[in-house]
Amino acid sequence: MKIYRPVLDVDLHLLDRQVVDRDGAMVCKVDDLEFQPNADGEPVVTAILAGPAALGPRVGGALGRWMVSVQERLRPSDQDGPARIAVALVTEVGSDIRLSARAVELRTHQTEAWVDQHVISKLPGADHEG
Amino acid sequence: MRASDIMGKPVRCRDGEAGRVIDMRVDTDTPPGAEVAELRLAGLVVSPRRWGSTVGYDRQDDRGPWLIWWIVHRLHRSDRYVGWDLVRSWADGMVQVDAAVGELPGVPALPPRAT
Amino acid sequence: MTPPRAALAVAVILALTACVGPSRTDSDYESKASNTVGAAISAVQTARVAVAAESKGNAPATYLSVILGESEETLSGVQGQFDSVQPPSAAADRLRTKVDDLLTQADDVLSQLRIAVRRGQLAQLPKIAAPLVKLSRQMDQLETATS
Amino acid sequence: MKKLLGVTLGILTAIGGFVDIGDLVANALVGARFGMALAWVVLVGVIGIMVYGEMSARIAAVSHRPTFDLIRERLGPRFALVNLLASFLVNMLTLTAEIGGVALALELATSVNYLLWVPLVAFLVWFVMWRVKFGTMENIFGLGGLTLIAFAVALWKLGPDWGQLLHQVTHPTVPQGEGHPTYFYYAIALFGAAMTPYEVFFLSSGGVEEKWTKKNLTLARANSAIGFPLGGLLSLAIMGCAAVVLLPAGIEVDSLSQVALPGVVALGKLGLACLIIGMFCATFGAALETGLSSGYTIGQYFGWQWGKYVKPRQAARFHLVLLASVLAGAMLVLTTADPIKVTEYSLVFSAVALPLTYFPVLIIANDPDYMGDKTNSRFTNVLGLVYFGILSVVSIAAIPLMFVTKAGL
Repeated sequence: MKIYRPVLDVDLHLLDRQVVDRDGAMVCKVDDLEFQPNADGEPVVTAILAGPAALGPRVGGALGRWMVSVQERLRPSDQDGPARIAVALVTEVGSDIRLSARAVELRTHQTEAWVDQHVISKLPGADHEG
Repeated sequence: MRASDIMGKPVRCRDGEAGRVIDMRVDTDTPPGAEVAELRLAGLVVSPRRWGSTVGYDRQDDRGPWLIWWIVHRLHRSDRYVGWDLVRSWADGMVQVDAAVGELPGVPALPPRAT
Repeated sequence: MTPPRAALAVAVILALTACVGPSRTDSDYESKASNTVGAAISAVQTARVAVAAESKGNAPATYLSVILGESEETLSGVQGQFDSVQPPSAAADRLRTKVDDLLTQADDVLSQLRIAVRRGQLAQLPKIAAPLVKLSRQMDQLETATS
Repeated sequence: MKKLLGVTLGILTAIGGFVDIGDLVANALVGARFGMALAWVVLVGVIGIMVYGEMSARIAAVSHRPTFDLIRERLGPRFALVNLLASFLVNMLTLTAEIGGVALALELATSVNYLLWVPLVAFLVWFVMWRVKFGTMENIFGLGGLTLIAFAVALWKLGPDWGQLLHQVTHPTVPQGEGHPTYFYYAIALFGAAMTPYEVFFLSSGGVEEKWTKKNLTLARANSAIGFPLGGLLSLAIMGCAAVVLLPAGIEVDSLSQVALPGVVALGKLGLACLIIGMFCATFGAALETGLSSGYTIGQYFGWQWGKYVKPRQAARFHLVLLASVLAGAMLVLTTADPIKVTEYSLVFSAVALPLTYFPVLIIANDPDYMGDKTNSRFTNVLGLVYFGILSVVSIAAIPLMFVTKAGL
């Protein structure tokens, strides 16, 4: 993982940064971060959290709660909470955050896929290079 | 624990409030034995003021436009750094710190980005 | 940053509510009359300049019919707005008749112009537009008198 | 040679792209009411858009991150969301005005009521955003907008007393019958027309769309450094025409046909043809830019895949927003709300929203994390800061002035 800095400030260097997949396709923003204790009990960043369920609490207020509840309503029953991107997938922390995975393989891609499948792909020329 | 469980939360020291958490500093080194780097929570940046922190001028060396840099610095000159080892708990939207406000050091400047 | 959103709401309201409201005093009524006449002058002059351009063979009929139609709309629009204001006194009543009289004449001419253009009788336009010279002069006087 | 061609093309598009319905209406309206007494505002506005246009272009070229992407990073999710809502609403208002403008231009050409054109216009705008390549799109409408040079020709043909015009520019005075509040209200509208926020969203996102790198920087700078001032001259020509023909006649501009009237008087049928083509291309191009901007801002806030450089299916949510915005814009025009009035309001609210857009740009342009060694020079920072001051004053003054003057009545 390329980081370029001995220390990072989460709000300055991680939160709200653009996450990009290995081919440069845009994945999501770092809406929140998940910490879990390591062997010595120190909190360590274990995952990037994305989607309304992660962003809502940070936006706060009625709008934030609404975001969360919408996600709660729309998410498939087998999924709970926000989408997780394990920190192991991160290859670089720069002006954007690069992953070793491809966007389509991640849970963050669900909404995009849904809109594509139900609206965009139905329109003529949706595969045409813009 | 999520970053948002700590960010923006009030920080209660033995002798009262030190402000709110405006940022969380993590070490990025690879610990002995491990083969990949880990982002280990090292401490919290605490400020009585929130404005201007996301701009990032408060922890950076001189940076233009000078006027904005100066204003942000004055707003944040009483910011404090709380080593994670001093944090007793972060339950119910409040960070309990095992120290007095006066004992807390200033915020160490961010080392510049290596290329 | 609620201002922009609040402002947007305000704008919509401003846009919907007509700019001519009720008026209590004569001077208030006069200034409304003056605004009305000013707008009417603008419409009449637009028509005159357009017709003048045409007579030099400069303006295509499609354009003329648009610009003349718009001038007519503007004029009848401001007249309607002005008439909806309650005149506060006898003096105001006299002013009202003066303004209305002028605007009605002008409106009539503009309608004739529009009709002629859409019938393709471009040659007639200068003749039809002739009265506008006198009318706009009278309007100018009325505007200066009321403002 | 090819490079030279590239530069010229870029400049030409910048000129044509500079003018939109806002500039057409504001400049003609102001010229007809105040003569050249507000010309200085155009100058101030052009310098401003040059300064911030250069910054956002540089940011896009060096860090490959467009403006709204960074607005969220620097303002945090909450404030950035408020910013997004405000910017999006203003942008919607502008999009509506542009669609109305295109329809009005078509009405001038055909004398078929503009409302009947709206559905077709909306479809075309969407179709171009859906199908046409970014570069092609830019060039066609930018170059088409160039025919607005007819305004400059018209002014020259009208043979005004240049000395007197210049005197109005250099010794601005509020004409009698006009109050100072009205004067400054229209100053703000003009300023809003020159520095409309969507120009920055579009410029920076466009840089990413066209995969700019440090190499393109000189080109980008040349385009804005030469293109914007010439675009400003075009605006002044529009103002001048109105000042020479409409002001003496006592005509107040409340329709696009009146904006074109001086051109008709001076150049006749050919002039009108050029103006109509110019107005069509300028407003259509701007409709595309505002339409895309609505997708750019939302997509960049949420981190979606956005842009025309990928297949629509790969940026599904982005294209959904484009579709929805154009539909909404068309609906708003079809409410028969006068497009010219909508334009005037869109200008004032652009002015209100200015600092929201430009502050983050100024900050990021100084951040070595993104810019490496390409951060702002001291000179740029001084200018940028001065302009940020101006923007803030304008933003605060806009709404009160709107009330005091009953929106310029």
